[in-house]
Amino acid sequence: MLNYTIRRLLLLIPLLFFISVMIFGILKLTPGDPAVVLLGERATEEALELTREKYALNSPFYVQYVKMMGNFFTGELKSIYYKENVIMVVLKKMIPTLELGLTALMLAIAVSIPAGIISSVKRNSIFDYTSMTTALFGISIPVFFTGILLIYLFAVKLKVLPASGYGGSMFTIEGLRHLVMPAFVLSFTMMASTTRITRSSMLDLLQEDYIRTARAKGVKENQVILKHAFKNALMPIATNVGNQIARLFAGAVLTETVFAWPGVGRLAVNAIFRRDEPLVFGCVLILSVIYVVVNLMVDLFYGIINPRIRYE
Amino acid sequence: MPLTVGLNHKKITNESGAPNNGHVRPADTTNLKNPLKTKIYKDFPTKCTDNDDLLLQIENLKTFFHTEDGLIRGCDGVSYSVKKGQTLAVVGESGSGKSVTAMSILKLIPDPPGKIAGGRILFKGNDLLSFTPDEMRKIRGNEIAMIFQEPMTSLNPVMTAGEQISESLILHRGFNKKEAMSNAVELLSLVGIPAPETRAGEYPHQLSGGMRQRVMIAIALACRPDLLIADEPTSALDVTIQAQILRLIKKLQKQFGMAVILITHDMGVVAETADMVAVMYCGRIVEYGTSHDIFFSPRHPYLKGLLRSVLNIDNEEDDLYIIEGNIPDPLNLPEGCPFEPRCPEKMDICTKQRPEPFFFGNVHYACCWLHA
Amino acid sequence: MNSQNNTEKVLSVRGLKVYFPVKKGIFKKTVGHVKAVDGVSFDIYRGKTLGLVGESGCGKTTVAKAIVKLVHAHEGEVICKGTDLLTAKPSKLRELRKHIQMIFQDPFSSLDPKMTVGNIIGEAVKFHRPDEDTEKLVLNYMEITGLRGEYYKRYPHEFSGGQRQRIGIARALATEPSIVVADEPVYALDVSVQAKALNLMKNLQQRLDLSYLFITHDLSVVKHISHQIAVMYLGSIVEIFNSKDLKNKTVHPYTRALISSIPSSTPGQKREEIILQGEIPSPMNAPPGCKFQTRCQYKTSICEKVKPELEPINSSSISSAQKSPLGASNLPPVQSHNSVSTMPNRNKHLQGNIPASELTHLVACHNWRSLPFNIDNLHFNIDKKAGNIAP
Amino acid sequence: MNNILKIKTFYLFIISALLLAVISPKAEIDYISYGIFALLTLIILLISLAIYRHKKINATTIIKGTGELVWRRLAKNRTATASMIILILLSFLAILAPFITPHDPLETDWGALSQGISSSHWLGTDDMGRDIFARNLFGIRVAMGIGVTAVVLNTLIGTLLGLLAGYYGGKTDNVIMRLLEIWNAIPFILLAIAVMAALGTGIGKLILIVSLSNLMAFARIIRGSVMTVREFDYVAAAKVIGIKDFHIIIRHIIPNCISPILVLASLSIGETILVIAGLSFLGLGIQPPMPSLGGMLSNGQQFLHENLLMSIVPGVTILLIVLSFNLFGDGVRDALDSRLES
Amino acid sequence: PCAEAKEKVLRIGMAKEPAKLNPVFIPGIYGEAVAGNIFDTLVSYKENASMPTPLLASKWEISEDGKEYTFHLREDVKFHNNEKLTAKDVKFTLEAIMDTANASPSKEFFEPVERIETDGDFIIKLHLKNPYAPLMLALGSHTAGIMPADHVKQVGMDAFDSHPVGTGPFIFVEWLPDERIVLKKNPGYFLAEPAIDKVIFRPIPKPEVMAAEIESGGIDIAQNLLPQDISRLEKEGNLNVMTIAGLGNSYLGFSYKKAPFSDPRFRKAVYHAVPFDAAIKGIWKGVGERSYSWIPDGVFPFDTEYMKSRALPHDKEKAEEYFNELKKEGILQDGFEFSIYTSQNPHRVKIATVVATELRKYGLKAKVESLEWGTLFPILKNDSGCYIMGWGSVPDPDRWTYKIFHSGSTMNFSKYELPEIDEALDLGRSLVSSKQRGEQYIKVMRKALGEDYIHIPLVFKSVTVVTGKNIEGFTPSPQDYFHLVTEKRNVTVN
Ligand SMILES: Nc1ncnc2c1ncn2[C@@H]1O[C@H](COP(=O)(O)OP(=O)(O)OP(=O)(O)O)[C@@H](O)[C@H]1O
Ligand SMILES: Nc1ncnc2c1ncn2[C@@H]1O[C@H](COP(=O)(O)OP(=O)(O)OP(=O)(O)O)[C@@H](O)[C@H]1O
Ligand SMILES: [Mg+2]
Ligand SMILES: [Mg+2]
Repeated sequence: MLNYTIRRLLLLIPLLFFISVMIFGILKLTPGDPAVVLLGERATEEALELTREKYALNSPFYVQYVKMMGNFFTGELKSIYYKENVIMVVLKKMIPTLELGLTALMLAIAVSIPAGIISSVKRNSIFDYTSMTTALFGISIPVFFTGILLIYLFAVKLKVLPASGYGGSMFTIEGLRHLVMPAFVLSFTMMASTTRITRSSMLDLLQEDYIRTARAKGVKENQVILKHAFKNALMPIATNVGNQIARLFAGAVLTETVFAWPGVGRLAVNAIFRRDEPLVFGCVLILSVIYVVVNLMVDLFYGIINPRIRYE
Repeated sequence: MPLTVGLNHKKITNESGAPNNGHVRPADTTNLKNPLKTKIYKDFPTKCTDNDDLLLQIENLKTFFHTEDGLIRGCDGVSYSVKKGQTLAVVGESGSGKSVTAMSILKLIPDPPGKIAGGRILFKGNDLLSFTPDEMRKIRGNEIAMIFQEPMTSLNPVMTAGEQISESLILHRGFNKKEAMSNAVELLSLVGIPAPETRAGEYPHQLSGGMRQRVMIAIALACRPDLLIADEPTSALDVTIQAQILRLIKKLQKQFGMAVILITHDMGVVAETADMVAVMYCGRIVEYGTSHDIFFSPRHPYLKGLLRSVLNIDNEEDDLYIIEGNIPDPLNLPEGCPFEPRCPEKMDICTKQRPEPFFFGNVHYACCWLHA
Repeated sequence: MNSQNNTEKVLSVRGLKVYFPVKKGIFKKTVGHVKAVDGVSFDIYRGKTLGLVGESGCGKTTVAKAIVKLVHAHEGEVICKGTDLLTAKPSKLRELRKHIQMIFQDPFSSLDPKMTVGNIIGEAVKFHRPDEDTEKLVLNYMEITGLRGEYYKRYPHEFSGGQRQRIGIARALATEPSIVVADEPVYALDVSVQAKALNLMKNLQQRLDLSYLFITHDLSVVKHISHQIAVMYLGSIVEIFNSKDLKNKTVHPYTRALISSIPSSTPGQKREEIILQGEIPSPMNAPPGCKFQTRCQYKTSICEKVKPELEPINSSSISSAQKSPLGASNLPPVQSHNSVSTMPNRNKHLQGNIPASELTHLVACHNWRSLPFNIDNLHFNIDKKAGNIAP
Repeated sequence: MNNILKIKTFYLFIISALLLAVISPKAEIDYISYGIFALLTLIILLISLAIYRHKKINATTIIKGTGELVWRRLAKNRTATASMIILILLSFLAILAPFITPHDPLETDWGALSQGISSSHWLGTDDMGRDIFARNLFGIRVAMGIGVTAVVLNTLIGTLLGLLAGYYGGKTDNVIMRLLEIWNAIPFILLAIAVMAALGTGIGKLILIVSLSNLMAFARIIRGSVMTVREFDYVAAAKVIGIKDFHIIIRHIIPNCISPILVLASLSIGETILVIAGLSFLGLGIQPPMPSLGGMLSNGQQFLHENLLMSIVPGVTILLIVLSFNLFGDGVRDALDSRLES
Repeated sequence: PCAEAKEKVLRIGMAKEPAKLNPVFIPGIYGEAVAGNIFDTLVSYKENASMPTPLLASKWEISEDGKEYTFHLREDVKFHNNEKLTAKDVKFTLEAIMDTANASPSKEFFEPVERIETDGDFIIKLHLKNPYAPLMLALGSHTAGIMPADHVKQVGMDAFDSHPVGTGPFIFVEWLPDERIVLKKNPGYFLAEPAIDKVIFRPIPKPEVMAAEIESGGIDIAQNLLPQDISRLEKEGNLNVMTIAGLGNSYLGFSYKKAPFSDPRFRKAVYHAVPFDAAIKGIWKGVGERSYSWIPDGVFPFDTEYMKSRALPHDKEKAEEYFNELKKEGILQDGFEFSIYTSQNPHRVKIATVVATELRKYGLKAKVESLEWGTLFPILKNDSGCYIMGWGSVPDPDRWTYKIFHSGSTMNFSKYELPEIDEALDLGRSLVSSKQRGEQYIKVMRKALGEDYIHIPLVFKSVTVVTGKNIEGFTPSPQDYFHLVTEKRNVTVN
């Protein structure tokens, strides 16, 4: 397990190198001039040239890359737009993103795993049909459509919730009020896929021979399900949830757009549109690193629940 | 030394009427003067069984599977009985319903598609089919235990061997975790696993096939059941390991006085271990008798063929005997005798009517019109 | 039918070694090898069957796979038609492939479920005999293996295990091989179906003059089909003997234990019981010296140090063996008479000078002479006729 | 009866071919109609094949190919059948759009802005006086066309990578999977935006980027099943016969990995359509004046008060398409489920 | 909490987040709108968009030749950091704008300034190279907000951008990008103590979301709303809806150099082909006025009538005729494919869509590419052929025309190049008399739009602001600014 962990960690280094090269490559392929964006519509050619000089936009690509990487690691890579250290910019935006994402995730897990388990146990019952239909809708309905409908209903018609925006920390009333709709919309999709995964893996596992063994031992039915089957089902569920967590850091661009939520997703999108090259680079790199690291953690978590890996 | 564990259990449950874990055995409350019993004996084939020794009696058991393609009669009117401490071997080709019958006893048939469609399973005189799930649960692993065919997949991969053994002890004996675990270790050494303390902490994938099967046996024996159902416990194992496991079961059976239902398709194993033998074909018992009857005076053409086609090292024949044809499709069984299409001695009646048991002596019977 | 006295070797295996690297650690370095096959030598004669028995994991399948080049052999030679398969050029190899075919253990996974029976059998025909009428040939092979012609367009899942195994056999035969390697072909079958398959294989052997390498762990099966039996333990052959000698004349303690563990066929029959304790050790860290020592009740100090080599058991060898008990060369060199060219002797222990006719019974055990059960079994009057056939 | 069915499907086939010939010059985006047409034809062919097979089975009852088995299961699954019918219907609606509605989806009518349901505009008009129903039909055409094309591409690329990685293993496997991991690590939406920003918008680019989105999932699953299939004895048997790797892959590996590929492909069509709609919603997908459901929805969001139809119609349509594809995918999965096989 | 409850907070929704708050760097109106409340300028156009009124400068003199401006500063003004405002701050600020190193977007407005000198602490003199009429406008725009010289030198220009310090009615508190900018009141403001305690600017890019926010009370002032939302809010009557004429023009531009756009017949054909009147009415609804010239009605020179007469009516036959002619001459191919480039402004995308749709009827395959500014700008600069853009904010004709039509300007996306036009534009800048200047602009407009049809002017968007009923004293500004405290008003929240 230790070896495994170390090996995976070592593998991160080349992985990150290639990721950074790729991001940089895409960045440089992108037409558009950061200087123009920076200076706006009234900028003179002279001023543009100066700005390009200032941000080294005219030097050869590899020089730019090395410089960018160097700056990134020394914490000197500054966003053109925010004029602040890229890492700090991203971290600040991470707070609303995490508030939204984690709330949604908690909600999703709290609902979907029990629902999935019950559906699998009470297969073909009313409950099963209802939850599976809901889940099917969950994966089929575009988040922006749900978002629009909710805004229409709760903000426009009923006027009980704010239409959009970030209301401050989620531990304040206002913050919470702002969080409700986007968190629900986001969690709906997560819920749907987790419920489906839970149900299908539980259904698979309930067919296993060792479940029959447990029953033959006289283990109580709920113990059979929770202790014997669910413990094994944790692995596919962990993959699914892990993937969602990893994606969650990248923000839910669509949800954030619909609800004007100031998260990492919109930060990255705006950075791309604004041609804020350092920020795009730093932001995407950080997000990719987080993605890779979270995936690694999921794999390690696998190791904890799956003795086969633990004792490798 | 390890034996004391098992013996203690027996004492707790059998002698002090109300066991300390508070659960009352159905057998204790309902005695053998069950009104149903006389009726059973009337048409049950094993006419002259000594009643008091009777542990399990299956009568006309029917288990059907309602599949997409149609109805499969997994076991179709099976009757047999097991006496205390006896070994009943159930033999037959693959798909003949051996496992289905065994699983029906514990009511472990997957539903859907399976359903027990009729018959009676009397265990110590009580019909298991009338038991509630909760009552059934108390029987399972406690009074009737089962060992499954596949040692590779029958153990939970995320629980240690020790945990899996101690689970039933905690359930049925009310042990706490520590007691259960130390008992589990003793059970492991009882089934002949070296270094049981370390093995108890290991996960199934760390154990070899033989060891897993031993762990399965340990699980089954944990509560010292009265009846052990072993469903092809050795067919996935090597010859040498096979012999070890069979010997172990025999040894433990003697020690604990268990009855064993041994399901197998290996006539050699039957010859070595069985007191009684039931030969199944297409969900039915075609011949039933003592081991001696079966081997030395087989009556049913299927059994005769089977015995002739068995390979063994004493057999010097060049060409092996072959039962022609294949087993029929379980979806559309022939109307009459299911063996009729392959039978070398078939008669007109065989196609039309299902044969009834014909007795040769007290217990030995065969379902074949030849002996009508 | 060929003559009874045919001693033509169709396949010679010499010093075959297959090691699988074991990788561990952060950089997945090779820390050791699973010595799945560790120096195996035998011959297969035309029209005869060599049975290979042994416990699970002893390397039987690996031997088979190495012979047909499904796994890479570390060392050794596999000579067929005068060419070493292991070093043959790809073009030559393709030519040779049709002489050695394989039948697999699992009748369910060995047939492509997406292909019809006709295609499965026809694939080989098309590949090796592209000019001939595929359908006709396929139907011919189906008939030989007892499959009805109307099965031609059916899919494997419509068949029972026994029928599937016939399809597998038909496929193997379709290249007109001289050697068929059968890896536990009847393992997954029911008793009565097993008998059918075995009869079929025997029948085919006689009709087509095939040679089999028949792998199994069931001694009663192997006894029935083989002319000669090789017992394998942990990657090495511990004993090779004539199948008629199985019951009474085997010498190695492991062979004896295997035989005694077979359940008797009738109730109440007493049999000698030598139940082996423990399980086969991992091939990764097999003990030095005799590999069987961990389970052998007759172990002596020499067993821990020196690896026993196969040595013949017969009157002539007894005397020579007594003179120089160990290290004697055991297997004869490959004869050059049947188009097998003399090959470079890469492995020392392969050198030797025992004529083929004397090859009857070989054992790899230091103490076989002193084992208790050998006292009455050891009759050195080898049946000349059988000895000549070499099974 | 069977004869009639057979003839019917045959004519259905001919008619749709004719229809295509008639429509294609009219259709603005030819390859989309071709894409849809291909899909439709494929479905119809499948149906006719199934009927044909079914007929044969009725005759002999024994011959059962796996394909037929799957089809039978699929046909038995009522929700899957319903979704299939809906999809076929939608495809027909999309293909026949110019005949179904007299309105040009692009035609603006400044005299009839943002109207409700009426006899001339079945679902009303949008803020520029364009007929919502017509736009919706053309939107379906675009969504399904692009979705299916992208998934087909995605499947092809993913399958190829997965095949190579799974069959050859070792270094090949390592390189491919590492590269995919890198590709996968970059959040897709950002990647899409960056690439679209880099290459400009357009249907071709949209298809390209979307078809590269799900590579990891495909490659991983296919690699897994190839690795399983690779170990089966029938592959060994083919090797023993001497058949070359390429032919083994073509003849044995691919046909036996087709189920997970099909399942994944049919399940990911819905997802892909959602992604495309999402990109259009962000203004990055299909460019106006070409109607797109995501774009309509994003536009409709501005008119929630005035004309709810403008968001409800495209929203519900997306939902319907994706839902049908998902149901169909579920059906395919159940039908191909190996646990139920044989 | 009790004190907080009484705190008067004004929440303003902005369509876009300001890019910069350092006046020297501010590139557009959103920055100006916020900076206008933090900084003060020498003169003010806050209340009267065409005439400067005193602000930091209590009075000023302009020399006869129009080359020397003298400003007398108020002496009671303090920066938010308690430094006193002096002439050196003004000098520093203006020089910072003119410094090439700062690359200020407003630099060109100060191009004619030769040097700046201080005369004591409170007098500042600007010397020009040549007379330059729009100078007062340049000084009055928020990009010329006066910064504290010492402070800026200390923290640096860039850091000042994220923590601006000015003299204005509100003190900068915090800026959470994409979330909000918070200002608190400057109790010692020299005009009056602001009636509001706190101002929060929230960027809300989606207009429909903005409408929902103002409706649900999430913000107090909303701008840039969609026409349909405006009319609805107006109808519902819970909010104040205020509309004034705006100064921003949208136009459809063609390339002067690239065929077929360079052919006047093509441009005329497009003019005839598209029903601009109906479409503009349908798209902008109430919030815009059809434009015929670049110079709006309220700004001199007043030539709308003539320009209107030169507009071409929707006439399919004429369009057909022109297109056929072009096709015959081989200038235009049937099925010619091209893109109409435009920004992501929803109105512009729609009108572009209409143009594309209509042109399809004549066998031209036009598609709309709406791009982000960063991508769009390089394309437009490279002569895109056909585009829809907009421009303008300050009420002086020079602002619209010079950048758009002068051959040396980067914003001349049409690559329009005529010596007479360049000459007239240069003249228009340096003349002092409005009448004389006006003549030059009339000339330019008539030639470029009335004869060459190099652009088709589309619409002057009006400015509509919706406020809560509890907001008192607020009126919209034509430039979309938020003027909260001036000598005439002090916006408050009840
Ligand atoms: N879950 C199930 N669904 C449908 N049919 C079933 C199911 N389980 C068993 N059957 C059918 O019941 C019949 C008897 O099966 P059973 O498993 O008892 O055979 P068996 O004698 O134990 O064979 P084996 O030697 O292969 O274990 C078979 O025809 C089988 O197809
Ligand atoms: N590809 C491989 N990589 C590593 N080890 C292997 C591989 N194939 C086989 N082995 C090891 O080689 C040894 C011999 O395996 P092999 O399959 O030849 O045994 P076998 O005698 O055929 O056993 P069985 O009776 O179970 O089929 C085993 O210990 C196995 O674990
Ligand atoms: Mg069974
Ligand atoms: Mg093997």
